[in-house]
Amino acid sequence: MTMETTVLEVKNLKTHFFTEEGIAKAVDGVSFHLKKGETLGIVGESGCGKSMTSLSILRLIPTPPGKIVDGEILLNNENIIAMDNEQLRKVRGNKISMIFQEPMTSLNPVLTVGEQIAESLRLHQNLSRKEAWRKAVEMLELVGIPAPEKRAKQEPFQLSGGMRQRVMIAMALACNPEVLIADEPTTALDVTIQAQILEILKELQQKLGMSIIFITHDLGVVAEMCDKVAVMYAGQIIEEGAADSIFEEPLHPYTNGLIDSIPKLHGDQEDLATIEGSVPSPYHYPIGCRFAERCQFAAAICRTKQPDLVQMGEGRTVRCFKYTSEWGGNA
Amino acid sequence: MTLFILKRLVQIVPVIFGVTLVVFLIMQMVPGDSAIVLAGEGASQETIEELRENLGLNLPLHIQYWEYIKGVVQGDLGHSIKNGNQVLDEIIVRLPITIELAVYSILITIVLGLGAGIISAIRPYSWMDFGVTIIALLGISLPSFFLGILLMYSFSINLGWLPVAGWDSPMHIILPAITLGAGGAAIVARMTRSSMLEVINQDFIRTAKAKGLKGYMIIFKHALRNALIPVITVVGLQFGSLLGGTVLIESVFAVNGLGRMIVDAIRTRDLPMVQGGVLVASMIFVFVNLFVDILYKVFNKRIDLN
Amino acid sequence: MENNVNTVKLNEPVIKAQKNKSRKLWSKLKKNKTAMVGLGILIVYAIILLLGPWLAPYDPYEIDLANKLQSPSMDHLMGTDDKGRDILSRILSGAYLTMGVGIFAVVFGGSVGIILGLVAGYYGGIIDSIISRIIDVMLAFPGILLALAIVSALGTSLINVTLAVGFFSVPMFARIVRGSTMEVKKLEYIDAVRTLGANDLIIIVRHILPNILSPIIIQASMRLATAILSAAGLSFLGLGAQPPSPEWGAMLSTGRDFLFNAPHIALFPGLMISMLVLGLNLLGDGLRDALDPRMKG
Amino acid sequence: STTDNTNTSKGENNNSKAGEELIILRASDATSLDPHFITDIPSANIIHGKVYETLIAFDKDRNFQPLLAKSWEQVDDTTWTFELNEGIKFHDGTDFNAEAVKTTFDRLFDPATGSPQKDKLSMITEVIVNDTYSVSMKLASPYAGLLSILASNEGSIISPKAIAESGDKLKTAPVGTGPFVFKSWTSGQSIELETNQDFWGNVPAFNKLTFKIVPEDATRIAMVENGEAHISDQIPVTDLARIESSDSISLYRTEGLAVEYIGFNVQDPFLSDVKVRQAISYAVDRESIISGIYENVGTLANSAMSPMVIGYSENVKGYDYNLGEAKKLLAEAGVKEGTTVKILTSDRKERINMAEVIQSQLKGIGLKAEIQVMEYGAYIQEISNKQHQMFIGGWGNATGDGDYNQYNLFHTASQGAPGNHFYYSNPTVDQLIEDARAESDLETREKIYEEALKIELEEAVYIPVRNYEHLAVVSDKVKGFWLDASNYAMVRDVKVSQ
Amino acid sequence: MKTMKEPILEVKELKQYFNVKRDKLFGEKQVVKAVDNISFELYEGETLSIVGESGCGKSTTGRSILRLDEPTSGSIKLFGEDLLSKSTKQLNVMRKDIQIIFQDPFASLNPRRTIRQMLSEAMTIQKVVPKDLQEGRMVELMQLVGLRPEYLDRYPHEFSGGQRQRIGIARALSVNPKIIICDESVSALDVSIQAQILNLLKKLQRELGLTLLFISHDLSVVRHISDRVIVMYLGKIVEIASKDNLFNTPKHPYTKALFSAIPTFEKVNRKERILLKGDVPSPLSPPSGCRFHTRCPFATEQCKKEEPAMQNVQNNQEVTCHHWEKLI
Ligand SMILES: Nc1ncnc2c1ncn2[C@@H]1O[C@H](COP(=O)(O)OP(=O)(O)OP(=O)(O)O)[C@@H](O)[C@H]1O
Ligand SMILES: Nc1ncnc2c1ncn2[C@@H]1O[C@H](COP(=O)(O)OP(=O)(O)OP(=O)(O)O)[C@@H](O)[C@H]1O
Ligand SMILES: [Mg+2]
Ligand SMILES: [Mg+2]
Repeated sequence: MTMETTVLEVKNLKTHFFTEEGIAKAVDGVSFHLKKGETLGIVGESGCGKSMTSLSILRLIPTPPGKIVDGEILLNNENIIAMDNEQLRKVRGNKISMIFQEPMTSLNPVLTVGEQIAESLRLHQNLSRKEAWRKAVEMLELVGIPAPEKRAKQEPFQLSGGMRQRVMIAMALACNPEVLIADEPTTALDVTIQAQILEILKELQQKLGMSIIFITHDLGVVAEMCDKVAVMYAGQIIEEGAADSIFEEPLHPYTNGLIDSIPKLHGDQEDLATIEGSVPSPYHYPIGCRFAERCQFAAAICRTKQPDLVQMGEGRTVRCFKYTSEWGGNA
Repeated sequence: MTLFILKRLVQIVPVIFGVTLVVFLIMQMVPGDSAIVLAGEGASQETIEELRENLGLNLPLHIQYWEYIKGVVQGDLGHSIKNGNQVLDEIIVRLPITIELAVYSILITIVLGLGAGIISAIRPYSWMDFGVTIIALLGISLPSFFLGILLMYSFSINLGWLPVAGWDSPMHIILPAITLGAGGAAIVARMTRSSMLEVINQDFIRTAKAKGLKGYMIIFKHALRNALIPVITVVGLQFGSLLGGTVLIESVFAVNGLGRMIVDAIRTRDLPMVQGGVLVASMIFVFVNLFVDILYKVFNKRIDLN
Repeated sequence: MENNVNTVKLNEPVIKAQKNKSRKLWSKLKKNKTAMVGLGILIVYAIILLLGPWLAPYDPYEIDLANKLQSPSMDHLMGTDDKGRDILSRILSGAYLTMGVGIFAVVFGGSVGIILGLVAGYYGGIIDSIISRIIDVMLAFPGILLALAIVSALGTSLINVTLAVGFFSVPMFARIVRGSTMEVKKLEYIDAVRTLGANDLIIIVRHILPNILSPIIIQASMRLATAILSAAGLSFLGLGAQPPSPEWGAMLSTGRDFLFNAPHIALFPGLMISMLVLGLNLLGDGLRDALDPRMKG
Repeated sequence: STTDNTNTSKGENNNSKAGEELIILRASDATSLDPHFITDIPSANIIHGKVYETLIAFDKDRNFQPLLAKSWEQVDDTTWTFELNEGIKFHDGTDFNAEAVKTTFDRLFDPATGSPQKDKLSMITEVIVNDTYSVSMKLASPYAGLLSILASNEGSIISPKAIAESGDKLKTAPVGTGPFVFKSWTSGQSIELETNQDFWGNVPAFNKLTFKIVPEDATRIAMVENGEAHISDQIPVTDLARIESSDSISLYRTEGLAVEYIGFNVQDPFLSDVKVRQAISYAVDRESIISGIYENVGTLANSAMSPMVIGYSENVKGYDYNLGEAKKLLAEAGVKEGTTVKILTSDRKERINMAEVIQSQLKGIGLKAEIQVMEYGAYIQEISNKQHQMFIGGWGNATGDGDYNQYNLFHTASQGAPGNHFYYSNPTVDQLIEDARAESDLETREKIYEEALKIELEEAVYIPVRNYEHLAVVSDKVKGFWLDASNYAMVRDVKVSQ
Repeated sequence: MKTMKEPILEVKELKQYFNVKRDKLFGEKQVVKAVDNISFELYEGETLSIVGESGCGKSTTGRSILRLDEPTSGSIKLFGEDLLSKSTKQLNVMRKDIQIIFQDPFASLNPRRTIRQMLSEAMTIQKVVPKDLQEGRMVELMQLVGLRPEYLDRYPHEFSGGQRQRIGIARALSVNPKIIICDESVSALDVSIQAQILNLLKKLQRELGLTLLFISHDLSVVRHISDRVIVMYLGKIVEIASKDNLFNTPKHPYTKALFSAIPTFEKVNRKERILLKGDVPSPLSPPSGCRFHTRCPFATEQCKKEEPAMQNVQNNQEVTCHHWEKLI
């Protein structure tokens, strides 16, 4: 696998929602980069801004009330934020495609799923109507939908939840994108299908050198799929590093809590471990560390000052005072 | 679907009864007497009575109605009181004219209305939108009569491009079709705009954008299709009412249509003609609305027609 | 460590927000420029409606054949009509009549139509068949015939013309509402309220109706123009405002005989109707946006 | 334009070939083309003098002229004899002769025919064929108006063959002797006649006569102006200025037989007081109605008869506009200020306008007039049911004879639907009308009518307002057109230039 | 199941077929047999999970139980009363006891209603909480599902996917139902919130005897929460067993394949997958005999022809396979 060239680089991305109640800082200074053929997993608390980050990359934030207020998104060194509509259009669905989180509402309710897949093929790959349809059926078959010719002619409401999700996947993969953003692509899939999909993704990655941003809650999937993992919390990345090292040695207290919360397949537990407390509202984050309120290690400084990312060895960063000299300590 | 259509066709029977009965009763209630109108000035009381007798207007009401319905079932809509012609013949003269005019008008309505509505919806609150809105509102509050006369004077009298009125050549269709189409276009435009705005913020439009689709494709294929139900409904209503005839424009452009026929018949209290006319008009609406319902299903499979 | 799971404070906004619902709508509306223009127009109409007769510079009924068909001038800002009456005065005095009939007809026809449409669209089946066929018949029913029937049965009062005009709006609303209801009722969130045990009334009124409001708003505002015009059409049949009532629609149709030598006769009442409908539409657009939670900001 | 009309396509038709076809526009369609069933002028206009001819005819000055009959003679009080022209053929080839005349009238009288027109000729007891070309009519009583009726549409002579074949078909397919042969009738759209090339008189100079139905006033004028038609009658007064300013069309005006009046229901409690009626008569400024509403189309009417009607008298005059007198009479009648009175009118625009003006004039004497507009059918019903107070009416005087006017409007026997919507009943007047009917001396007749008219006016049964004037707009290419007093388009001598 | 009582929900021979468009205008009428003759019982206080391949009819089963789609045939008894014969009105009353959390959270939320409106409506309809106490209850519910109470006045589109899912959960909880059908209800949640919700459900179960019909594909979650598990394949139940029996001694070849595919980050536990071969059959034209035979490594001629009946393996374990005894 060649990993030299950086395909996508996100620098200090800030996406805010301007509403009557104030400004919701859904994404608040996110930076990461993605190399060719690499898979970046994004995990994090629900509502921490994972989806908004990915929507921002394709400039799909609903405006108003949302707006990308700062940052750069470089695709092969071209800033997506500065592109005009025509350039943007050529990126979307072609160079970067996206699997949306909620397949039911993200699919057009009145068009057959086959058509929805075929249309981007016609557009980006200049296929004829017939060829595109054939390819669409092929894609449906690829993602494990039985009787694809028949399913292609159905509307989304006639499909099961998992099938819809696979339709989204097929749609995103149809044009062999350079970058695939997959927002919880397998949440509704049973394990056999999930395994199959992951297999396909890996295969495509190998074959085309596709890079993937993989947003999921399933740490098992992350472990299996991703080279790198970024953990987000309250609009920021709080820990980043190679997948194996993060699971073996989580640094941030939040990451730790996450791993502890997973129900284990073996051995019985009555109650699962949870992280106490709730996520701060994106409308008013605390002044200090955003996790401080729920953190058992929180020190005085954590409540007054924002921690910066700390470099912790090769490709490993964490946003926590624990790893700085400023931390006073606390058991 | 076939079952659905069959069911609908069966429903025509009660519609026929309902429509004829209501018209019949109302015509009895309405003041005015076809015999007096027909006898004209100076006819004596006896003559009027005699006329009434001959027209069968003295029979008890239920018998009159029964006779009529018996005829309808056999495809006989009776004779006009006014000129004695077969009602069916009178309708057959006018129906093709009305249909032709309605079809052209509705085409204009659809093209202008959808076009304007889409322009409005793409950039809501732009100057374009505002312009379209104003024109549409003028279109709706300017009585079609005025528009008709205005067009007639501009294009026929001043420019001499088109004939003033009548129904002899394809050229004659243009002005009345535009006049009739314009009013509908106004409603369609407004309806399209608002429906589109409902749709345009939904997630699947975001998906379409994410696919890199061109703007017009997003609009026409993804947004419009989902916004079409109310639009189809108004187009259907419009089309139905055009087929039922539009008296004013038929008068202005001397189009020999159903609407004028019905109104003339009402004015002369020509019951069989009114019955026949309204009967045909309601059949038209039954069919148009059947078609509209089928279109609902075509554009949104989820809609359940049964 | 503090146990803060169940201690999230009841912040002020939680309580406040609920009471503020209508104020919120207003604050959204306020930001919408066109809606405000629309509202401005409507306020002017409201003033005319309430004070019109007192604002009129002349007696709106005073016939002065010697001064007929005068073009607008300083004496008669909108000119005089075919009987020498001051058009401005007539417009001002006729406002409450015109708008009253129009608005009530739309409200009446709209409510009946919306109810019929909701019921037909929601229940479908035989109920839909019955209602829809009745609507078909209503659509085909000639207006003049109904007008005549009403005159003979109920007399010529203004309420009756409202009824008649309203009657013809019923199918328009009913069909639009029916179509949209059929579409919306299939959505999953309707299933969701059904599982909560919501009865049909709740489902229809709280969940379907708000989601089909925008075609209704459009239809209502457009229908107003038609209602005013058709009310005038019926006055010649003896239903509704009788001459010399300064009803705008009637004035407008008087103008059709003078389109060439005195266009102002038709122009001003026509403009008044157009502007009224414009105001309503602009406000309606704004309202639609304000009611659409996705159009926030 | 092209003269070569061998390959005229449908599209070019609208630049009609002048000289070929004369196109006349009408506001409404005919109801019937059978003279025995026609009760309205618009229908009669299509056939009268065109498809059908009568024994005698009115000329431009409303004098009787021979037509199918070359001469006539009143043999005694109740017998008239007509000598017929020879060599005339009906359009179906049947010969015109005395037998045809008899067959025609017998059909009219036959109760089985059910003609609403038979009342008008009910005084004829028998039609006798003297010989092939001579026919006599026997009357029950002397009847002065006979000739007028015979010269009218009711007197049309129909082909006996057509009568024998099918009575009903005549409603849609008339067969007469006239200069035009019926060709087709598209209901609601047009009626086409072809020139009768074998016409016994002067064959008209064009081949085809088409009546097109164009309901909208403005459109009719526009079509003539644009050359799509040649003549249109039924022109609204509001368009006079426009027509006069146009350089391709002109206006044709002719005095009519009809009179427009404001009627009182004399049996109405309020209006039964003659003083009230007189007061109102004084309060109406008729001149201003004629100039203000009618743009001086028509003249001030002095009585229910127009000057064109046989029996008209110049000596009868209506009430002059006199508010003082009006107020005085009202006071005498004990009418309170602000009493309401209803004015009923049909939905004709001019009449509504008139009602508005009257309303405003009555305000001057403290009466509050309420206007009731009704659609024609309802209006007729209302006045036939005696439910009205004041109403605006008009009387067409179809035959142009005083009897048709006086008997139908004022005779007790005519109360209600036949025409006496005043519900007026005065034995003296009844007697006078009957006397005039029997009087064959014109001067004496006029005297009798004069007396009747005077009484009617004194009793203020109605307020005569306007003598009709018929208008037509005629393309400047058309020469020789005239409208007769009944509003019939007279086209026999028309020439259309290119 | 802990104590074998009368079942509170009894599903018998439930079938749910959908008509779909014909291929050609006069082609054969096509039916999707989404749920084809399944029967099971649900006992008070237990958690019964349904797992199975995507599209096998799990959601449809849930929807049919609530009569959101009218079942084609079968019977559903809630507390011994037949749901299918109830009028809408009676049904509405009974619905208080049985709630569903939908698989697509966003689609199941009315876009024009705030969370507050939704919750208070639910409580008002079923009259579970008087008006004046609703506010408190709503705040409580929000906290229970880990949402900030000030979000009550927001509209669904302002939430993230996981937040919406929790709104669905809160809504279902708001009427204090006895049974909740959870259709993939925690799948979009991050593990910590997921843990919180699962704990909550368990707590409610302990304290109030809540019964759960838990549809999920996440086997670790299923294992954590269930008492019994149903495994479905193409509209049929292939195995139904207590959790322990199922996870320790799966009998049906499909169940075995399913368990082998679970991804995990715990490296130690990663094992060889049984990747199922062959095309996945479509419910539009399900295979004859045993529906799994096309993909079953152990299929025989008998499997192709004969539909296997439900067989009892041991206490609390039943399986529909001809050959379960021969398989290890
Ligand atoms: N239209 C909006 N208006 C206001 N706030 C919004 C809007 N859309 C999203 N947000 C907020 O932005 C934040 C980030 O949302 P996002 O969808 O990115 O979360 P996520 O990380 O994808 O969570 P999940 O895993 O639950 O999908 C959330 O707190 C959400 O409430
Ligand atoms: N309304 C419908 N019309 C036609 N077919 C339908 C309809 N609803 C569901 N189906 C079909 O029924 C089958 C079962 O669907 P269901 O949604 O129950 O699957 P599921 O087990 O929930 O799958 P998933 O795990 O993917 O959500 C699928 O084949 C689906 O296509
Ligand atoms: Mg998300
Ligand atoms: Mg499902």
